[in-house]
Amino acid sequence: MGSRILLSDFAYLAPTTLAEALQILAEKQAVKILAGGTDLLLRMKLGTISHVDYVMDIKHIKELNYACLCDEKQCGSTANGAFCIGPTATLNQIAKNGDLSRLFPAQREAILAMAATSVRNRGTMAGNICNASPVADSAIPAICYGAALTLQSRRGKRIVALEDFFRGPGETELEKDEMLVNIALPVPPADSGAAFIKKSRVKPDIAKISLGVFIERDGTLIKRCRIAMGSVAPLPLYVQKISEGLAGLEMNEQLIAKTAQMVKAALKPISDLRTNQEYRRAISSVLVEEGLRLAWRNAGGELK
Amino acid sequence: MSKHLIHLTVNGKEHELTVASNELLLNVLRDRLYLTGSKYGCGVGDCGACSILHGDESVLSCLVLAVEADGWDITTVEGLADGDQLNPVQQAFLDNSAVQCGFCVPGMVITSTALLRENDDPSEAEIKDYLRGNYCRCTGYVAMIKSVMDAAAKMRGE
Amino acid sequence: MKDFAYHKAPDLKSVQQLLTEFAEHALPVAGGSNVMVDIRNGRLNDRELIGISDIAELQGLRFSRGKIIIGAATKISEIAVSQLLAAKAPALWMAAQVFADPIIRNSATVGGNLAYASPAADLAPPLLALNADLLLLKKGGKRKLPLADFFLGVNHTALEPGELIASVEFAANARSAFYKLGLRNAMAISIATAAAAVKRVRDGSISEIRLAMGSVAPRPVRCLHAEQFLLGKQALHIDPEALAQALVWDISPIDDIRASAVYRRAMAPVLMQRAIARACGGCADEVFAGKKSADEGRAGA
Amino acid sequence: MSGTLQISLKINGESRVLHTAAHSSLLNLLRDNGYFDVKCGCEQGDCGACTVLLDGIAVKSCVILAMNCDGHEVRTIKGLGGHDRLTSRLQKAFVEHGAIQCGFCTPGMIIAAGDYLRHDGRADREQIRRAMSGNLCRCTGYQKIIDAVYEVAAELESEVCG
Amino acid sequence: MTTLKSSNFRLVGERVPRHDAWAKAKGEQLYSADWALPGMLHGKVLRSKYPAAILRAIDTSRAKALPGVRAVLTAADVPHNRDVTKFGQMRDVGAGFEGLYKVLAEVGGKIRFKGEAIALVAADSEELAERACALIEVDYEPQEGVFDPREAILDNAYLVSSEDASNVIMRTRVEQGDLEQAWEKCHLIVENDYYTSPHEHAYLETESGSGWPDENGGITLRVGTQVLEHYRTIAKVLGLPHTKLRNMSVPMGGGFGGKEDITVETYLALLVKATGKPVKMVWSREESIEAHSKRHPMYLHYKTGVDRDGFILAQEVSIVMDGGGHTYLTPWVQMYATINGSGCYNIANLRCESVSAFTNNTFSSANRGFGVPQVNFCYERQMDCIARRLGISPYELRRKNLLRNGDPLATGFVPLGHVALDQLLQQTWDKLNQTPKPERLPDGRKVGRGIACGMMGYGRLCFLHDISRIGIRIELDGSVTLRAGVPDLGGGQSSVLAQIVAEELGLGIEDVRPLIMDTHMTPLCGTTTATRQLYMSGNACLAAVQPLKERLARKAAAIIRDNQWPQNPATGYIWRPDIEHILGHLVFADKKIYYGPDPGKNVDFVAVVAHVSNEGGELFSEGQFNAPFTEVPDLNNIKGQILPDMTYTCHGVEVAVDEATGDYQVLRIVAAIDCGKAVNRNSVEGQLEGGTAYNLGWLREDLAWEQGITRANSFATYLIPTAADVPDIETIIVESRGGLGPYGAKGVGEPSDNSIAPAIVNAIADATGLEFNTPLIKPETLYLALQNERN
Repeated sequence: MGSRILLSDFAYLAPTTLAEALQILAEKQAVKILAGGTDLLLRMKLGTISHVDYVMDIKHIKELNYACLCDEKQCGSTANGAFCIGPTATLNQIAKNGDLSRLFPAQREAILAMAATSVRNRGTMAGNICNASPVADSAIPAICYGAALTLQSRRGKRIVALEDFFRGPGETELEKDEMLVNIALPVPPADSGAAFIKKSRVKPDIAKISLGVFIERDGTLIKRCRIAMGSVAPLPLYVQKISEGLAGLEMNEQLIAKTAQMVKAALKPISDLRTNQEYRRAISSVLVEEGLRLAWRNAGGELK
Repeated sequence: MSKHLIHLTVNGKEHELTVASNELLLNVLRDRLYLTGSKYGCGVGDCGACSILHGDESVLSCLVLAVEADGWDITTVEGLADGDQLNPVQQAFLDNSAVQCGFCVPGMVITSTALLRENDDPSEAEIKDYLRGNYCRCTGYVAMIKSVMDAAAKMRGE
Repeated sequence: MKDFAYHKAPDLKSVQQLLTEFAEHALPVAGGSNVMVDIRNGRLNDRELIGISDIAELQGLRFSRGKIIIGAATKISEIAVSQLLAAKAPALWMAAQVFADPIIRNSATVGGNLAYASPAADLAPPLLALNADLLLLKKGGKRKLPLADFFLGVNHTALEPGELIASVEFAANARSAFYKLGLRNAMAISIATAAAAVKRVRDGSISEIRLAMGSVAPRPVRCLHAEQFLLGKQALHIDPEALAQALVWDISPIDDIRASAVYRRAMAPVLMQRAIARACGGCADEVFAGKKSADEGRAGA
Repeated sequence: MSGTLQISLKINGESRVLHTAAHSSLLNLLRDNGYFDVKCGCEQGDCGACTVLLDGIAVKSCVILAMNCDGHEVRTIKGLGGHDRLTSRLQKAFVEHGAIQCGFCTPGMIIAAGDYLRHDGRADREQIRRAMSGNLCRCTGYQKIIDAVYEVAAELESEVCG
Repeated sequence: MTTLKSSNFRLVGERVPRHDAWAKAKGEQLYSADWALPGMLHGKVLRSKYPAAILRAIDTSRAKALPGVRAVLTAADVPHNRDVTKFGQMRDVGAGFEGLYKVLAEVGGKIRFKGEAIALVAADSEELAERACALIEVDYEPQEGVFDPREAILDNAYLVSSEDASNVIMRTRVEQGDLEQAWEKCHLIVENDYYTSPHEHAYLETESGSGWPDENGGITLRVGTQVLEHYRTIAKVLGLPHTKLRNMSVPMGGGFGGKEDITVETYLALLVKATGKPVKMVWSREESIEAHSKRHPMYLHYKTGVDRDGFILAQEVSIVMDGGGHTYLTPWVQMYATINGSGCYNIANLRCESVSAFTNNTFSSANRGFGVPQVNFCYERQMDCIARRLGISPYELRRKNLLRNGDPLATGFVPLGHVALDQLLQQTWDKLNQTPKPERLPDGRKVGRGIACGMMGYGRLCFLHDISRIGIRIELDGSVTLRAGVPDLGGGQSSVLAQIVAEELGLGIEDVRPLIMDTHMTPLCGTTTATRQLYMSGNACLAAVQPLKERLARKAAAIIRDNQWPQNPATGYIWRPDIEHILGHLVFADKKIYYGPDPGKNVDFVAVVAHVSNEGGELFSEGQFNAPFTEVPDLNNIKGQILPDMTYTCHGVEVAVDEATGDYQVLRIVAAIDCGKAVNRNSVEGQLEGGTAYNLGWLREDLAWEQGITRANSFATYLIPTAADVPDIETIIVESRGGLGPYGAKGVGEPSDNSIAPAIVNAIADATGLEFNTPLIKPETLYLALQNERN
């Protein structure tokens, strides 16, 4: 299997309405959804995707292409609205959006740290998420912001929190006849802040290890904190227990150091061609500390 | 294998082609339209040698199905110059002798042209970041970055 | 822009159907040596080409009860090598021998030569002299038409829209011959051609005669006046002047790139005399070596 | 002459599915698909440089309707050379007798000679001259071409009744 | 093993199969049209409908608008639409020999002949290009035009060219002795007017080729042509340096002089430059016949005076040549016709004046014989008229007057090579009359026999300073790469060079591979015209191979000397001859180098090559040969050496005339030539047989010109001889070793088509008593003449 041509023999379908797409997903077998293709075509070329009979290109469904602040009606998210991202919105389309840059700086940073311009002109966030790589850069900050996914099939819609969406490397909650139709990032409250840090071998490469932190501040107390890490577990990891444990605590260097050690202890990273587990474990605490500090500062907090 | 009739406008010239569903845009440009300016370097979106312009955006033609490109207005490196008149980036590459083996230059010049259409006064860092997806093994990028700076300046009329 | 359509007609039923459907626009193509040239030089355009080269019923050469039936799509090379025709209809056989060249004869067909109706169609004079009839097919019917009534003018025939030449039929006639005058020994559109079928009584005088000529009128013609003149005359001692006078009424030659009308008028009696001599099988030496039909020697062997 | 009609035929032993126009000649179909050994000198059935075998019979491909060849078999000189012993013997004779000068007429000439030898084939110079009279040559004056064909005809005759 | 002498040849003189014969037999040879490049466009030329007109305006807008059309060019788009015609001469010659070359007709200028190029189109398909041409609107203002050169040279004649003040292209004269005084002494004076008809080359391969852009602004063409040096003119027209217009040329499917002028090259280069895409152009047969040169039609007046015994005392010739719409090679052809006007006879008092003029007919230029077959026809017809009037045999009259060794030509120059005319005449006459001439054939046709001699130069006009260069490299496996820019149009030009090198180095012809016809990658051998390649490039081959042969011989001698002499058993002493002695007796044969007197002593060729290479000796050599150089003579009184040497021919013919129809057929042909040395016997015979058939055709081929319109413009109407029209040709090859070429060879290409046409017409006269003064005799012509004679 080389990367020059696509050997697999499949039919190309290009539905123009969501209904049509959902009908295809319901009736046909071995369907792969094509949005940007920068992951799908690559893996089909290298043969890491098994049997594909249909490639369903959803870019012709106009209604799926949006990345904007939207009211409740459109995406049924939490009270004070959310930033909604359609399945065919490209990474650059999202990163260039003013509202997103303003309200979700960590998300923007994560996206711009991905691959390179030409890839981001085609690749989509939805694709990155559905690809369910343990290192999905765009998912890490989204988990921290508490993103919610809308999955839809002919049978109906359901909402799934992003951190619950992943089952394992390449495995997601999606049923055979379902597709991801919306990503909703809840607008963060006023005094909150986030941070995203990525370590990779070379800039365009996939992260060796990445971290996302979101803190909602109440004076000097942590009202709410969500920490997520990439490339440290079989799926993008939401460090739930530790994150929730911080609620209500006084933010200070000791807490930061203690939290970092707790996270480090909790991790069971593996070695792969990018780096080894010792490095990941050692670096994880450094990232957590840095991330917490940065997020706290972004939330307007001070550290003595 | 399903077949599809597609229309491509490449460097201003219309083409009507019947393509197989698994045919890639890069191979159609090279082997069917004989525009061999766009190069195959990796096939997996890393090297940038296959970059083309889809409208004003730089896109990796090795990761696009030909059928997806139906209706596109494509510019390949062959379409950048106007007869003997090179586009500013190409001219700057020559003036700064930024071309050695030249295999990466088509992709580099296409992506740089996209950059300058997006941002007419990029800093050196911005250029480096923008071009980080276009590998070059000969030049070490220095002369290329300078060339993009010069081209940007020239286009701003300085 | 040249726009043509093509329809394959594998059998008679389908060709009749197609011919009726497209009527004047239909153009059956068997060999194609005339049709393809006219397409290339723009004389033919937006026609429905109908491929009839594979219709078995239109091919072949049969001899039954003194009659010879030749399918319209029969290749002229088949005529040229047929021992049967060499004996039973030497006029047609001789014409086939000097028709264009051996390679063209492998694809050109009898029906094609007649249907194109060039004034210089080499197969027409011998078939006229042999008093041939055409069998014309149409959807839901067929009709028999004497060849003499078939040619109406330059490239103009009595074929009605939807009609196809199925075969040509004539009675065997050993006493028939053909003579061609061309600018070279192959691939030469005739300056003039003559064919004769002669029956003589014991004293050598002509009791029955049919004469025809090509390239001397808008269409291949029967020379009725010359026939009248020659009845009762001695076949091998014809007064050329008198024959020339008779022929004046039969032919109306023109000047063209190959020869002048004057020359054609002068050659008419000469060629006719030679055709008659050959038909009588009389003086072999009269048959000029150069113009002797190519395989005549072989036919005899 | 590109076109939209699909035509399938066997060329030099290989089944091909090609596209052509309704009015395209067999010559155009062949040359448009890379069979450059079939030459074009007049495109109206006179020079013979385009002679090929259609179902084993020599024809001038410029006056054959391509679509009439759907389902049939064509052989060009390159498809005969290695494949057909008679053609190889003719090629050898043409080379040895110096019957080839510019060579433009040679492919058609050899196929026409093969057609003659397969059907009539008598070693008779006049007969051979008439058999080759559909293939024009401007360089050789035909002399050595007739010599070459005569030699192979004589060999065949001696083999047959020898 | 008997002693080997280096004098007896192994390949020279044999019937050697040419190196490219197999490729041509197998259909592998790719010609100019057998090439397709990806994304190739198709080029077409829009040609003038009128022979004479003023080009008022051209509107290409509708053509340009047609989808799929990529370029529409007129004269305004051509960087340098005007230049001068050059034919590979190394320096400008002047004196009118370089005429105007106009790429496309210019608005406001005059259209000079029907078919003149007005516009160029490149489109995605041939059909689209054709339709685009039809959409170009041309505003012609038709003019009366002039179609007879004799009218054209009059003062008030219609001016063909908008760039010249008169229709006269050139006047020239050659003169010797005192004519006026000689006429008094003549017993008989015969005067006749002759007309020689235009003659089409009818090569099987029509003009075609392709071109494509190179990376750095260069253009490469792939067009078969007889003159590679045209690249200089084309580069200039496009405003490119000579380095950037390359012709990677290919062998032609026949040329015969018709591919000596520029054909498709300039059009392709312009379309490639305009579109930046590969472009292919193939002319149809009709376009080829209407748009390329013809043999010059000539109106000649001959006045010949003989004494009582049949010796020619005086001959006065005046020629008016129809140059057609453009100059091209007319002045050069005029030189050949004028100096050959009085023929291959020793005539003390002669004058030959000639004038050539523009007309609105298709332009005339080179056609095998280059003006000599025309005058040859006339003077050989004069000889037969005189013989018949004097009542002596045409053989006898010729034998008395033929040029012999030491006799001067009309320009006073004594030919350098051997003159074998009497030998040729004798052998031809004897062979023709081996069997008694029957009065009539069994079928009644009247039989006649005729004979005619011919003389024609080989090698170019000496004032052109002609040269040829060849490059040879010996490969380490003992094979040899021969690089030569020799245009091969089928005469075996490249094959004979390989044969010469193989002969010299003792190899087989298959061991020498000629790489030919690339303007920039092969040394230029000069044009394949004027029957010059064997003479010029053959000698250049010898010049190139000589230093290599010496280097190898010297090394072989050393090896043989040091290793192959026996030791005296008693004394242990080895006698060895000196190197110079051995060198004198070395023979190159069968891939070995032998010591002649004792062939047992030898060394393998490849071994010697290895030694030379090992010591860094040069295995590459480039040789040049120069023809004799003279200066442009005084055109009013041409004197001195004009051509390097002459080749002589003789044809004997037997015809049968069918008096009833006027149709005549050539039954027998005896063709004789002195080729000096037959390097490749098949090739010499091939040229003689081909040339004979070529001008046998001249008698039947009628372009049917009418007011500048060519009515016979296709192979259905312009009838060249088929295999069934040419009888067996009995060839007589005389080898006098008296040529200037390699091994004493002479050139035979163009001389071969002399003397056949007059021989046939002389035979017709013998059969019918009719004296025809033109080669074009159709059955109708003969019939009407017979009728007139009867009444």
